[in-house]
Amino acid sequence: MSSNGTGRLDVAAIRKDFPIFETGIAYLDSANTSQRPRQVTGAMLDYFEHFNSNIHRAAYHIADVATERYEGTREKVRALINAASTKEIIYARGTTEAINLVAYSWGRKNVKAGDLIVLTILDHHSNIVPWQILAAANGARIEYVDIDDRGELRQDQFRELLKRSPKLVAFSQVSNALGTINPAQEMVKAAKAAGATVLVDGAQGAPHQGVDVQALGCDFYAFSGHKMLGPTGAGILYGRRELLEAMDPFQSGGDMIKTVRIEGTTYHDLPWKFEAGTQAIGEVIGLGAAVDYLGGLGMDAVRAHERELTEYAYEALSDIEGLTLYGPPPSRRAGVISFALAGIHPHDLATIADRDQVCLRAGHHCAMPLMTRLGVPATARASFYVYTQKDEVDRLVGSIKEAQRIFK
Amino acid sequence: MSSNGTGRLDVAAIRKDFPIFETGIAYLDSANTSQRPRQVTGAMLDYFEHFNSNIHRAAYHIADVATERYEGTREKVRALINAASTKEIIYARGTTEAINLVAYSWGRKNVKAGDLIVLTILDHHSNIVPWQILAAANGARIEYVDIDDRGELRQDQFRELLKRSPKLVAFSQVSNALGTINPAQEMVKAAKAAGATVLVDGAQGAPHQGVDVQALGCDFYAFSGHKMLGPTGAGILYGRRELLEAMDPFQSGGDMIKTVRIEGTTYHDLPWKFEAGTQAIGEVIGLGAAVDYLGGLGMDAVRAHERELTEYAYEALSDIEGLTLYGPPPSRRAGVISFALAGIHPHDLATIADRDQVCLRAGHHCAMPLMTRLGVPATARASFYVYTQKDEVDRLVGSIKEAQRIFK
Amino acid sequence: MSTAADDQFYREYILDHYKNPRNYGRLDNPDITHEEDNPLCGDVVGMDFRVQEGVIEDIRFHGRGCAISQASASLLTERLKGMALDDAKKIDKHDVLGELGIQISPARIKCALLSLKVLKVGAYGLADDEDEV
Amino acid sequence: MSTAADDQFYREYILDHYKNPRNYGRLDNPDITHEEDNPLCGDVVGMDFRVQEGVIEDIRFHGRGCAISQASASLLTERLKGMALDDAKKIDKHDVLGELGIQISPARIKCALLSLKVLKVGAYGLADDEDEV
Ligand SMILES: Cc1ncc(COP(=O)(O)O)c(C=O)c1O
Ligand SMILES: Cc1ncc(COP(=O)(O)O)c(C=O)c1O
Repeated sequence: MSSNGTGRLDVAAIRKDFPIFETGIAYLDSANTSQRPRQVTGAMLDYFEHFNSNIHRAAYHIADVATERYEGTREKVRALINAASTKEIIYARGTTEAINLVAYSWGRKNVKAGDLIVLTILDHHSNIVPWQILAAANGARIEYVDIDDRGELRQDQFRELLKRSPKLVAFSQVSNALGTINPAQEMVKAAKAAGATVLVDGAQGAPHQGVDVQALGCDFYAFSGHKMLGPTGAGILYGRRELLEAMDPFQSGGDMIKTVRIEGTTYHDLPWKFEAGTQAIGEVIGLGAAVDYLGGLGMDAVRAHERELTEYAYEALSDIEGLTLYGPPPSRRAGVISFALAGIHPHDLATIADRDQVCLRAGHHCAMPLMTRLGVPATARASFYVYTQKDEVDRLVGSIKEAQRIFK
Repeated sequence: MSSNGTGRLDVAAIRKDFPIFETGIAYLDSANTSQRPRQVTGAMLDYFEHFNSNIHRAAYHIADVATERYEGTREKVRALINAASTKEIIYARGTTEAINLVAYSWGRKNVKAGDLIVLTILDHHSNIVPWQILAAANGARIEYVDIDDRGELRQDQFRELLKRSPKLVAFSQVSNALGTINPAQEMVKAAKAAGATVLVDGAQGAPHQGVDVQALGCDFYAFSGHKMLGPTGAGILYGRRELLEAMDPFQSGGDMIKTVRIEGTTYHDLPWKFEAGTQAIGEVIGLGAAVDYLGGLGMDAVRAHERELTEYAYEALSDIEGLTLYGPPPSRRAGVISFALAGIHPHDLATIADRDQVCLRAGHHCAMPLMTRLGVPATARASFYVYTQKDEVDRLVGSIKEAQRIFK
Repeated sequence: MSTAADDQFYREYILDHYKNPRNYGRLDNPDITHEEDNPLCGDVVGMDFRVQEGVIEDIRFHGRGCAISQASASLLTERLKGMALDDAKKIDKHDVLGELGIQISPARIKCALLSLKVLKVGAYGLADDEDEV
Repeated sequence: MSTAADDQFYREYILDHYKNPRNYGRLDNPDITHEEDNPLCGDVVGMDFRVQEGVIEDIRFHGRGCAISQASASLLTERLKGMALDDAKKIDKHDVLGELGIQISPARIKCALLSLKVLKVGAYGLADDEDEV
């Protein structure tokens, strides 16, 4: 793992940590899920082969080690996003479970009939459907902030909606479908000033840029380990302690209790109150290794690398005739490029790219309301991460041209 | 992996598949979590290193492979427990999440004020607390079936409770604290005849004996992959299709929808309706390898091996002065032995055993109501699995004698 | 590593059916009309049938989506035109995939079979169950 | 692999304090009385204090649990007896663990510190917060 001292990533060195690249693929689907370096799978294997055991209820040495590593990830994550305390770091399967936890534990209790929930048309289904279900259950209403022609949220409309004193404002820091980087800090500030509780979906934020939840000022922040070099099965909900303390548990069972009696039960302290049953121990340990890996690179270098690549790709794609790019200019977007080709369906393009081992996403990107808004059933999407190199973008361009030749 | 043709496990050969035994530990805590063989971690590594990608939304080859392997586990699990269809096999983090899913999705809708829920004093917290929370939310009552002096459920009392037409009956197939094997099939039959919906907590069942959910006749059956040689992070809820179809989703977000619109959302078909967001893909693939491994051994051979070991251990421990055994005779229990030593707290015993690298559990085993019933704060517990050998039981006996020498 | 798609994936005649769909459009007063979509990828196929004495006298399809879904629909209408409904009922997924004549990756199977689903559900009222197609 | 516990884990004097606890029992009309439990392992420790002019004149503890929790309580009462409350407030976890003189594995730390928690929460009303002990 390395950035070479100049604050630039040494991508060639990085790629050596990812055995999957030996297969020859050009992987351009990191916004979907990232690849994992040997350091991450190694940390998991270390657990499975040397101290595999359940945590917390430890009565022997290897369980102490497992507990230490498992809890150690919490401090690493706390430091990564600058939370005030590890009590505010809750493990979840991913962003989706983290948001569902809030929708159930905070939402069911606090959102009342007639309350307003403000979402955005850019949001991922995981940050829409839980609120739709909550709104239907509790009789709340939802309004969606629209985008302008560049795929950026209409801040004027957002401010208007805030005047109606929403109970909850939830939005993604970065759009997974268009790459739009929302002005999260300003939006949180305005929403807090309007009295709202604010959840930021950081699934496409935390993996790609430095995050400081205290500076951001949000109440909840959710993200997925599998999008940031970690294994599947482990993600994070950050919540402000005050709110978490006041919330009821979400799932219940082993390990999240203090005492269980026939007459009733008392719950464990934070953060464990929200972690019922045997957790994804190996996966949380793997996530810790992923955070270390990113820390070794430096989040600023990560962001700079993606920005450079995005500019490169944006320019290369702009040159292609019949290709429409969606979303803002490269300076205002993360490492995600969505596009369409005249006369060629995204699925057909993806299939043709697949013949060249170019892994491209085609579909609605779990953002159907956005697709409806854009008036397209689907787009093709290329997305980048720390291991992506220009050569892979070139291969994409080659596949696009091949598709145009076939469909000419 | 092997049983040697005579239907007996070849434990020496099996142990070679588990790198952790090279550390020299005697692992007697498999009821807590099992060890994982190379075949399981290998299947996960294969995913991470060769076809690491997200599933279902595949537009390229490696994602097809990941999807195939991920969905392939569903068929393996279906066959393992003889479910009628893979639509009835829902992935969850483990038993706890599986039970919570039922408590939320089935329970919130179907359990009404005044309804009776029947549990047992043998149950694990994960099969108690979700129902306590549901009962409190919906105004239902809970009754607990007591045990007799041998730690077996009082069937007379159970039958009496059934006369009161419970809405739900939930109990563990095998007690994790005492090893008691409940007469699950008869109990389900009686409960169904009384009109109840029946959930069987199979966390200590499925890993240790053949299970046929259709013969069992229950509505829901929950178990954890990490207790059956699989990785952490993946478990199973089986549900009868009819009930699952009628249930609302539990968590919501990406992948569990058909269409999402501002005006409302339609949900995906079974089983995906209950699988929101990026799943624990690598872990589910690992679970598939674990099911294959157990299949290679044969569940009858697994059960026979554990029974033999349990008899051996029961006898060895019975010979120790000042040692109290809890629970039924070995013929009626799974590979779990709970006990206490006069004058020596279970934690002190476990700490002394740990000096000999003997991994022993001490505590309430997430069964506080049972501990209260037995009148003890905690017990020591040894539990066995396919890789456990008599030598490890002998080492336990040695540690017990050492503790008695120290505390004499 | 082998790739999912055969080199012949986008054969000339599939592209031809995609660019020049046969029997494309609508019928006035069809005896049967049915539309299905594949919400996950946005493909849509609808068919109108004119049936006389148990025979499909005329047929039109409409829709939008990828080359596979649209070419598959075009090919299917060619086959169905003039066919007895009873024979149409015997068409199964192997026939449809065979006619496409290319190797379809699992993720694209639904595209290829969407038109068959329209036939099955629309023309002879099978339950809309994934298992059945 | 090293084991968590030092070979001297169950030193003679810890076993002695466990089997022959000092200051065990209750006080009549104590000035302060407080009990804490460690629900996860079932250990219980309670203490009664008689305080005069800021000095702990007498002290008794009661409880049940493992050797570590009970010996630690017994040792702490020996230390507290006759001590000014102000000095007692300065006792921290390093003192308590030092007095035990053995290496305590993370899982057993709570057992070792339960009596300190009784002192802190009971005798000078600290919030019952894990962070504080
Ligand atoms: C913006 C955004 N939110 C939420 C999610 C859901 O994350 P997960 O599937 O890991 O739960 C994703 C990723 O799919 C995403 O990109
Ligand atoms: C009987 C029983 N039920 C439920 C559970 C909870 O399983 P998990 O922690 O994997 O969710 C366990 C294991 O701890 C158990 O033994």
